[in-house]
Amino acid sequence: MMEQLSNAWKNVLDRKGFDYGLPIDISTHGAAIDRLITTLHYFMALLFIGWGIYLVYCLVRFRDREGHQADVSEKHFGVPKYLEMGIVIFEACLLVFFSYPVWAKLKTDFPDRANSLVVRVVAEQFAWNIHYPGRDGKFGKTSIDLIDGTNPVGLDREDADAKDDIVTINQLVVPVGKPVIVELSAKDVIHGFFLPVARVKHDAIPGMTFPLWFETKEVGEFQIACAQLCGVGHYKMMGQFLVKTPEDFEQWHLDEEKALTE
Amino acid sequence: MTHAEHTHSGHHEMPFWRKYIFSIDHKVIGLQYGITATFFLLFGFFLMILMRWQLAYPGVEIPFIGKALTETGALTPDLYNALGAMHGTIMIFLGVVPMAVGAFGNYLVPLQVGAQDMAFPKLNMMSYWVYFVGGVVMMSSFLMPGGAAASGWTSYPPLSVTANNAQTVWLLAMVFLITSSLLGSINTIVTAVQLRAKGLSFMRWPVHVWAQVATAFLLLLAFPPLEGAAVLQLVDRVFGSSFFLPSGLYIDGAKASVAGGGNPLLWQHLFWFLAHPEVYVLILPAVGVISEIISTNSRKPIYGYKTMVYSILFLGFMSFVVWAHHMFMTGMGVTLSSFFQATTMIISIPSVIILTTLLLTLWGASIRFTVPMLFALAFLPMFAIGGLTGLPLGLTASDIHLHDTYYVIGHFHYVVAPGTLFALMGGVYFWYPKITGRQMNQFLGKLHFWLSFVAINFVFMPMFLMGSKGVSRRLYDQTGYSHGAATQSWNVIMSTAAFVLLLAQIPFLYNMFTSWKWGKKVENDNPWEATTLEWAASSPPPHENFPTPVEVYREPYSYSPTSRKVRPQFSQQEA
Amino acid sequence: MASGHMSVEEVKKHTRIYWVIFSSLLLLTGVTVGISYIHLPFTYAVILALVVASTKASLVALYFMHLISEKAVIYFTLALTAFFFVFLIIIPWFIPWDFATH
Amino acid sequence: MSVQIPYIDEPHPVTGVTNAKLGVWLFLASEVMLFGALFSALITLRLGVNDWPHGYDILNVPLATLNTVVLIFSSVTVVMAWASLKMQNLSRFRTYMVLTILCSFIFLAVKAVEYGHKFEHGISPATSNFYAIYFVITGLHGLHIIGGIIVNAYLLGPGSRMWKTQPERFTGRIECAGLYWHFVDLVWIFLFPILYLL
Repeated sequence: MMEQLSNAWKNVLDRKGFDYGLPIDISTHGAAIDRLITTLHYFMALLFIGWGIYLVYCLVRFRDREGHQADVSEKHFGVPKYLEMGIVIFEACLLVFFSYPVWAKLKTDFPDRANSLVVRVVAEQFAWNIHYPGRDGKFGKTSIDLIDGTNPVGLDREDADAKDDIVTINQLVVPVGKPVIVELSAKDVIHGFFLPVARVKHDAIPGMTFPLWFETKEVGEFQIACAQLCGVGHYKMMGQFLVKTPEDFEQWHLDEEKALTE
Repeated sequence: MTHAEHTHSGHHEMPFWRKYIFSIDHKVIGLQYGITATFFLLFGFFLMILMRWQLAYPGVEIPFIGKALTETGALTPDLYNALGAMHGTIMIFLGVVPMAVGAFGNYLVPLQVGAQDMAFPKLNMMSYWVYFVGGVVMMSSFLMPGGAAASGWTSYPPLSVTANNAQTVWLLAMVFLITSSLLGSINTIVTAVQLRAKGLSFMRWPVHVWAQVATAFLLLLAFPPLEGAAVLQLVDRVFGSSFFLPSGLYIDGAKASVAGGGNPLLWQHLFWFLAHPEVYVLILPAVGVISEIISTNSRKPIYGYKTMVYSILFLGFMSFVVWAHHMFMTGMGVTLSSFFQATTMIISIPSVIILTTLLLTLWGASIRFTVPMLFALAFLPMFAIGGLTGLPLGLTASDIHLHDTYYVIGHFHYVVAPGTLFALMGGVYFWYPKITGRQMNQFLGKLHFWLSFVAINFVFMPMFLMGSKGVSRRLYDQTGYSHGAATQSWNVIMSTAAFVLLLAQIPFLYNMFTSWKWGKKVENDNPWEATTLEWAASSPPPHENFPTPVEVYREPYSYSPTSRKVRPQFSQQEA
Repeated sequence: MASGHMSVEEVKKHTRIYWVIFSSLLLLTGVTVGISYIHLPFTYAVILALVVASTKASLVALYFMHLISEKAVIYFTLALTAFFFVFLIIIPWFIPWDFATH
Repeated sequence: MSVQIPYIDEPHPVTGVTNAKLGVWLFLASEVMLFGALFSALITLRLGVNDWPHGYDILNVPLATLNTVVLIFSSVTVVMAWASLKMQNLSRFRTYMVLTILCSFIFLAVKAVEYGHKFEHGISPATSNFYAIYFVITGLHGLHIIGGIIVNAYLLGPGSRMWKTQPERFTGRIECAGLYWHFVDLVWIFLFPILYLL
């Protein structure tokens, strides 16, 4: 046991396998989020250290001792008032200039659907079903009555639009540099669609479909995580999040289409 | 004044079960709350130790007791989820709230306002026993086939509605606990407002009384919506309605056979309408306790008493209009999120003011490093960390990354564990001489403090690092994720620290029980030279607290400018 | 109300008011039921029903519950409750209906 | 008992109310929030579906109207019971209290007929969310009625012995019971149009 503990210490001190701070960011909007988080933490550290120094100073200077008398006169300090006002203004700035623009952009400034990859993500216990519209860009009809083990989203293959639709399980493949619009829903309980490296997170709530968007700027193999407790398999509800070059993506798409016709 | 003799004879006439079991004496009820809550706090802590073992050594058999829990001796994901849900529920609803409001509120508020008892003593007894029944019902869910409720303390539907029957028990227990809190809060408010001693105007209330009254209002007005929601979820589960179930659910490989048409977000709104004020229910009494300890042990008044009071009231008020910041990730639009971000930023202001006020009290003080003061002083930076880390969670943009990660866990645990719990432990050391007439052992107290202080930071600080990396909360085993595996070493350290923290409570418990009989006797009724009314009563106070009515002559926290003497509220002399 | 010390005459005056309120409540009940038989457009029906119900409730609260002459501490409690009640009752409009799949 | 709690029969000189009165109002404040949550749920459910039925199509409006009248009448009788005590008339108090309790039983009986009618047709909370919220709100309201009957019956029976020893305190109790009863009436005043008439 002690050995495991000392190994653990060695790992965290050597930063084996990770850096402190945020994970890498492969999205175009993530920088703004990271900037906010970093700024906030500098601000918090500054306040905390300031308070800390003050506290320690007080503890030393005003400790109870022989001949020391507390000063009970009604004092009024001006500094804290300015400090508090400063904090108010700073927080207001963070809200207006950092947080609001990001949220407004993500919620209202959607990329053009024609130039984006639109996918449906349907969460279930305990998997992520990814539904691609295929070449025609149109999702085929789906119905809850058609859902079974081989057809997790209930796609009606008889429908003309559905012929070229691709459905993958736990594998979200996107081309780098192209906006992705995700239509997020859930079949059973609430799940949390979380792409840590792309700074994307949203709850998938049954009975609702939420549009999200993001755009990647780096190729790589990453993970989809579940952020919301969804039951016994919550911890293993992970999917692959593959960002490919446009060429590789095209190849993958062709492979999937081929698999459909076979 | 023949009151005194009268009472003493009255005391002895009462049979044991009237005096200690079904007592209507607020002090006995306060102690009953305290003892029961201590049991639940330890039990909730113990559940977490089991979970921390699993997190540090996933799938490894738990030493000694593992085989008694499961076949393999390691936790199953099912059991892990159940322990998680029960840890949260027990700690909040059966541990900290009954301790802060039930024990401290019950014991101290009547004493601090100079009353002989609560306004409604029988109601007081009832609220304890309803709480007790709620606790028993909650614990009985461990005996249900399939284990205890496993949908998190938040019990989000549809997961909770489709969960096993233990969830029904959970909801029933919640109805009991809520009812108990409602009865208690009515009692606290009426007592504090109506039974004030002569001369005790509102602006002469100790900060602790203000904090308890504000808390009582929060419980009174925020809890009923959850009670309503719990009833709705019960009906969903027992009678098959669909308040929280939308149409088109597909669960367990089949279409759900319910009418549908409900909405899972309705539960979240009603739940957080309570659960956000609940955060302040946890913190406000702690602020009250801390104010008493800091003023007494720094030998000077609270800096800006009025500012403090207004901040507490404003905090309580604002806590009702920030709840949806827990729901930024549920499709919230720009307008609504801006509103809730703004209120969240606003609510941080009174918190900062309270902290500043307490810090400024130390300026020019004469600080006595007693055990309660150590806890109070530790509370300040810990509460600061807990409060500050709330900022990134309260802004939507940063919340995108941090929501539902370990960062959140670290944030609220800093507020509640080294925040509220430290304050309450300090409070136990502080008022122990009043309750028993004896002091707790100072050496054991300091040992308890330093071990706990170091260990608790090693438990919670790494959570911020893990959360920043994006490790989701409530994971049975995080090593499947690459970022989870990378930060797994922290789990080993945190779990070890949690175990040390558990060990650190042994001197505390030992101290608490042995000092009752063998602690050093206090020389007078006001051993800390404090200023508030409870120190006018004898130690321990008799059944009617003040055989001769007390009168209040001045504001609380008044000290002599020239000598090291105190000017208690109940003393006419200008020392 | 001025609890505690009221003369018998004062109480008698009160009791007369109670019966007047009772008749008004009966009348308003008739009105609201009557309106419901007209089947007005939904919005108007809601507004009218709520206006009548609020009037009735006010009469009960003001006269039967003596809120017309109550003490400040009660008013304070109720004002606080009313404020939070408003937030509670607008929750339905906080739900993002645009994204709901009917 | 030597513990003395002040202001149980006379109002506090500063706040102007007795302990019990403040307590009851605080309790009613929490009740407002409880029913508020349920009404909020009702609105949410209603906004969430397109085919919410009209109450007057599937519920029995005449019966509910009768109940409304009964409840309003009981509200008057309970306040008259209090006024009778104020006029030192215990026997008239008894008459009004008996009337109040009688009204409560009529209300419950009518409710039982209504429920029975629904159950006969196999209607339950699982049928639809309209019925679900209908059963929950009216059921909870019914429980409040039963609670009121217990309190009022106690005050009419064994509780009234207090009149001899502490008339002021007893009158205060009747006032508090009345406040609660008016609140139960008040809930119905909103519940009736919202569930039955819209």
